[in-house]
Amino acid sequence: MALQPTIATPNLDAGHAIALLRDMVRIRRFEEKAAELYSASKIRGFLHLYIGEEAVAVGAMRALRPEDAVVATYREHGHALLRGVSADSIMAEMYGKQEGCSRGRGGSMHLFDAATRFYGGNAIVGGGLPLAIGFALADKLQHRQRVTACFFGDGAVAEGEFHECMNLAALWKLPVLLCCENNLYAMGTALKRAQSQTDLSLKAAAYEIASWPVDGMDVVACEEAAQRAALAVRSGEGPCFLEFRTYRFRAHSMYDPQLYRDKREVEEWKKRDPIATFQNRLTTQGVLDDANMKRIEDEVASEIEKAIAFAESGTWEPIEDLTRFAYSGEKPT
Amino acid sequence: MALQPTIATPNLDAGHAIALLRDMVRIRRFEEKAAELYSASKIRGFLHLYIGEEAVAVGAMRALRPEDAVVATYREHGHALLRGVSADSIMAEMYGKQEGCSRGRGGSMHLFDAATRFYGGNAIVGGGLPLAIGFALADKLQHRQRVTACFFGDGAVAEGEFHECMNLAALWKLPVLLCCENNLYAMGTALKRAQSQTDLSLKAAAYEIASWPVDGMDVVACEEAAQRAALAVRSGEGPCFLEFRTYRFRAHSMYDPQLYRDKREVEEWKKRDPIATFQNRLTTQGVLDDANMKRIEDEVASEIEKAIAFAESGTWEPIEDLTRFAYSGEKPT
Amino acid sequence: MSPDAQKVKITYREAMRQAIRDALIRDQRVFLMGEDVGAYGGCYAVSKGLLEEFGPDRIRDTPLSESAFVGAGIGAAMNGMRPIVEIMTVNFSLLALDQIVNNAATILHMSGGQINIPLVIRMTTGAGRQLAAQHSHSLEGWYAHIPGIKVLAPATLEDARGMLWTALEDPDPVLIFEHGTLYNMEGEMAVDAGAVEISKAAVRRAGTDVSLITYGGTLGKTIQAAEQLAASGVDAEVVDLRTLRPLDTESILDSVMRTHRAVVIDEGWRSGSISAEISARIMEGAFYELDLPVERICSAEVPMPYARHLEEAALPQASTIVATVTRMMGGHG
Amino acid sequence: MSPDAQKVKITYREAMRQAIRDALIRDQRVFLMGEDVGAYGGCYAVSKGLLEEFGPDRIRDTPLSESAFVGAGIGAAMNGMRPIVEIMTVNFSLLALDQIVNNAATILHMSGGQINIPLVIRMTTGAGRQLAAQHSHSLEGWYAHIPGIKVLAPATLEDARGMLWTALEDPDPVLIFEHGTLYNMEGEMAVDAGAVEISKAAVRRAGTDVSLITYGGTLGKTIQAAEQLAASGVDAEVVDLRTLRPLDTESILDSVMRTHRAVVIDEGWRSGSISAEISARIMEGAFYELDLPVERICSAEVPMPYARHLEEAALPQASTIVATVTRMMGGHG
Ligand SMILES: Cc1ncc(C[n+]2csc(CCOP(=O)(O)OP(=O)(O)O)c2C)c(N)n1
Ligand SMILES: Cc1ncc(C[n+]2csc(CCOP(=O)(O)OP(=O)(O)O)c2C)c(N)n1
Ligand SMILES: [Mg+2]
Ligand SMILES: [Mg+2]
Repeated sequence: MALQPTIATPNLDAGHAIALLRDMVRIRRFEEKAAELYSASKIRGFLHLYIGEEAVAVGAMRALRPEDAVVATYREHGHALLRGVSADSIMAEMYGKQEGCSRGRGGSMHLFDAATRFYGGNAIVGGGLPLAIGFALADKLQHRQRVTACFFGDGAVAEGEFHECMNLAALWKLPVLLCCENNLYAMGTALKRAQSQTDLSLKAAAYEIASWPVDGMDVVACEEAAQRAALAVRSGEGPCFLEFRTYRFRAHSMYDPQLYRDKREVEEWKKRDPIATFQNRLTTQGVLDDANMKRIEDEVASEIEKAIAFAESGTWEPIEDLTRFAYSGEKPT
Repeated sequence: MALQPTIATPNLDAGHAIALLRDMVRIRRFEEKAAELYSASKIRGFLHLYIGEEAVAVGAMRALRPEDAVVATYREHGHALLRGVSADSIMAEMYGKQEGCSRGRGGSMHLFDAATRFYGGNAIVGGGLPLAIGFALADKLQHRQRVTACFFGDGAVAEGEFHECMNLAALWKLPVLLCCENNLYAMGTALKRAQSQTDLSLKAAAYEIASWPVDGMDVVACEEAAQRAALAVRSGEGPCFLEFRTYRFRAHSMYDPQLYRDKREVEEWKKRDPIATFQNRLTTQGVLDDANMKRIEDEVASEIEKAIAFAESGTWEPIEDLTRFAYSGEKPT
Repeated sequence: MSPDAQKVKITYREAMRQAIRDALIRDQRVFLMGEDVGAYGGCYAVSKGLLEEFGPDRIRDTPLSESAFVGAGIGAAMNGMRPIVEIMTVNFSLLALDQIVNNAATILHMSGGQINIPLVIRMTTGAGRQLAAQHSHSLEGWYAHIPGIKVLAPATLEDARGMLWTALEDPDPVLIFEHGTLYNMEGEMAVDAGAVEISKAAVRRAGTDVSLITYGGTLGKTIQAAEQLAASGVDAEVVDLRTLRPLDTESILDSVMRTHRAVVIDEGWRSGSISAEISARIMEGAFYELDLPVERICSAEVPMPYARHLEEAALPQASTIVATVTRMMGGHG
Repeated sequence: MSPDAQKVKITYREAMRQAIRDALIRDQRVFLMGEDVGAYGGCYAVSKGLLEEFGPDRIRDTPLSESAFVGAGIGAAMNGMRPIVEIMTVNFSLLALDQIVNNAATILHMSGGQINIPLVIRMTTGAGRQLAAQHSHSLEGWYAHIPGIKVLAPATLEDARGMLWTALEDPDPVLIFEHGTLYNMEGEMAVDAGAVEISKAAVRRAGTDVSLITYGGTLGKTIQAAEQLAASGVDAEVVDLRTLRPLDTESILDSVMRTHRAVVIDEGWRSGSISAEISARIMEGAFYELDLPVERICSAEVPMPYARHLEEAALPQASTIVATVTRMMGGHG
């Protein structure tokens, strides 16, 4: 696909392609392990897996720079990993250990890491959008050429906050990259049963926001769209809205019997698995061979093993520190 | 103007035209008097005048039947009067007397009258929209051919509730007539400083709601649009959205020094005064003469005088009944 | 319930489900509305199977639009229906608080007693499942501050089964808070269990030495503590408030008059909690009967942490109750 | 303030305006954002003239989108700014409560102490101007239930002038509640009045017979009552809480230890009010020092009525305070 030279495009040479694949595999394996650890009661609370949607985060995060900011949802393990939050500290967080990125106070739904400018982990649907608006407003007021990327689901689009934030972003021409992860369901509610207008990029366009749909099962398409959009946002053109059309292969969370959708629908979408399809493509193109793939899997596996060991050997925060962090002033005992 | 026979159109014979004019005059004079009474401290709290916007309510209310329901804002004297709430009980309400339509508990912003199905008087911007959705949902569930008319300002369009309600109305095909009174300002905030998309009927269209702009200074246009829309809503086609383009001649409320707009802008709009222009038109057409007009003014004046006398002679609710109506169970002492 | 009524083994979840089903059968004006109440079967599986039985009109899935669908419940109630609105958890109810406080709680009063809101809103509350700071708070005591609404906290199978009925017959808005840890609670209930009154607290265990006053999710822990105390010779009375607004002051004072000592156990944060109100009422109504000051056992004043040990430390526990009472009894037992 | 500092005649409104202006000059990270703060001059004229002086970036008018702009304030604070967000009245703040409770109050904790929210939110509160049930409530005591935020209630010119400074230096979110009847209060203030500490209550009138504990809009009435009581020989101490969260328990108890009698005066509804918390804390900390039970004088538990006589009856009044204290003193004086 020919790309304009002014755009920092995905360089689809072998190295880059394999890096994209590797990123997706990393998220997939990390979450598969998390699911196991959930069954083993090592991880508790709500656990929302991103399996099936990896291409979106992998593509989108490539467009961001270290000085940018990220606001995500409760389905954010992948985003955190790719942003540079270590697997160790994410795993430890899910174990509830004080070595976790949120000191065990947040759990799976509330990963935070100031060092990589990863600002949650927000579990109120739509609740991250106003924060992202504020981040972008601050950058604009300070004349910083930064992008704030905000991830949210198709479900969030029904919330009033979505509308208020689209309007503010457009009205104030804020440097915010709005990444809608449309996986067609909000828990058990299919998009068509939740929205009178199911074309979500049209919805954003009604706010005079540049917006377009993206094949969220194709990591290259995701990266390309994100790069273009981030470039526009960074250069001061105001917000961009990307509707990533994707699908969640697993249950909404670990408690969901999935009564609301047909197994065949899931199987159809699995044929478009972003990892398997991209892996095939690269294999066909001769860019990837079994040895490469094995190395990726091995590296990823050992990163995850290490993360588990780290989490296992982590420590519990002293109970005396319980009320610490309700306020800044409350110092540990 | 040729109108399709299937539509219950404004019958622009002399009688009908004069009735429309009379309705507008009634609101205008009532509110002029209310403003005086405010200055005389007979009326207190917030008082929001509709002066300049009368054509909207007059046109819209004509499309409603007794079994329909109305939900309005704090700028609702006109709507209440036309709906059939007596001038007496509205005036008494603004005096805070127990003979008021809300027993003096609501004041200008909270006129209620169950008998005429007038359900407020809502002073939270946008706060009436969800109620109207609920009214329409109830009618739909009960298979009643009723319309719920909801009035709200351009300011309400920025609120999240607006978006949530547009979506619900369209998704569930609810029999609700959405009447946006776009007077170009929300207090001191001009529409163009509040909305990235200032064409509000386009905004509604993005929810797949039938919507169109209406000249809110022309009472005939207002009635015609409302009749068409109400017919569609009543016949089960789902919601309609009317953007009445109008202008408020007076301050937002009695406290507003109007620093935010140019006096010349107000003067320009006053040239389109819905009463003066319609009156001229009817005079030119030979439908109205001075005697007619005087009779209207006299009748209206005596209705208002009577209302004031009623309010003046009204009584104060006993203080012992203060907590009455917090709950239904609390009986008067 | 007659003492020899036939009993059946049942969970709290199932008792609640039966209550809803029963209401739907009994009264055609009743419908259930909320996120994922239908196709998903209810986020806590309370409404499983009801969509199949009653269809999508009466088991109405909503988009993620808390403010709009709660407001729609209010409007539908004003227009003749008896809606049961479900909000997934109390945390999300904050998005609908404007509708609850500014409309549901005020309209009867603002309309001078004309317009009732016979609405029931159900929601899950409370911690104990490691869901962290956006899914775990106990705000039912906070809601109890608002005049115009009633607040119920069913803590037993009978109340889960019976409160909804009475709430639906109430002409005013009633909020029902279901503690998330109770759904799996199993026990015996009379097969013919039906409506229960909702204006009285209940003594769940009679005792003479100290009054343990509690409700909802902490009733079980309190009874457990009372049993432990009994083993060491302290005879504690356990009062289940059942209704947090209006509070049954008489029953509270009756108990304290007999025991002369009181501890309030409440999962809300301590400052400004319902337990403060109870302490204040005992101060006002039984000061001279007190052998020593009323104590409170509440949640630590911190957003709920994810890690299990911290969450446990943050919550009232049976051991804390035992220790507190033991100290109050002067080491007795 | 040194005793011989030069004084100037000033209103509360102007003191607040100076405080904001001062903050804008002192710190480039500060900006003011809210509905009609700019072109309109502030709905209570607090920010009049500031738009002209500081421009629209720093005096930022927002659309009617409480949730989004409060959330944007949170995000901007997380991203290096020191926003002052104005909400017109506490009643409308309910639309933003999700952002305040689920984000502003939790993020420091959920992130394990990494991310501060140095945000100030100002809003008008209280009744007394016949604005009825959607514009008159006093919810500051209710807000004081939430850990993670601080709650201030400036009742004097010095506090209006000085609290904002200290609040802006606080690393955590601070809510400032300005009682609507105070804006026109006029008095003398030191010309060099500046920052004041915000962690201590203040004794506004020393006395020995009874502690009258209050804050905000009822301070004036309480001082008035104390003066009337003095005339009849009762020497009342008036404690101004100033900060409702965290409460300065020590100062409260100190006063009660000296007077052995206490009355809390609070414009909030009685049940679940901050006055209940104060009563409970006195119970817990000074039970054996009390000569008789603590009493509370609060607003009647009813949505605020419009009619003046009913509104007056609903609110705490100096006469009620005098009568209560006189009764408590056993008819003394
Ligand atoms: C305000 C709010 N309402 C309800 C919930 C419960 N809930 C959690 S996730 C979810 C579905 C969200 O769907 P979507 O935005 O599409 O994101 P996805 O889970 O599909 O990634 C719901 C209803 C919540 N967390 N917040
Ligand atoms: C939720 C809410 N925010 C703010 C206000 C204060 N306020 C009252 S009227 C108004 C302007 C509303 O403008 P619009 O909707 O255009 O109606 P108009 O007054 O022009 O008829 C504002 C900001 C309010 N009442 N409710
Ligand atoms: Mg989704
Ligand atoms: Mg307007």
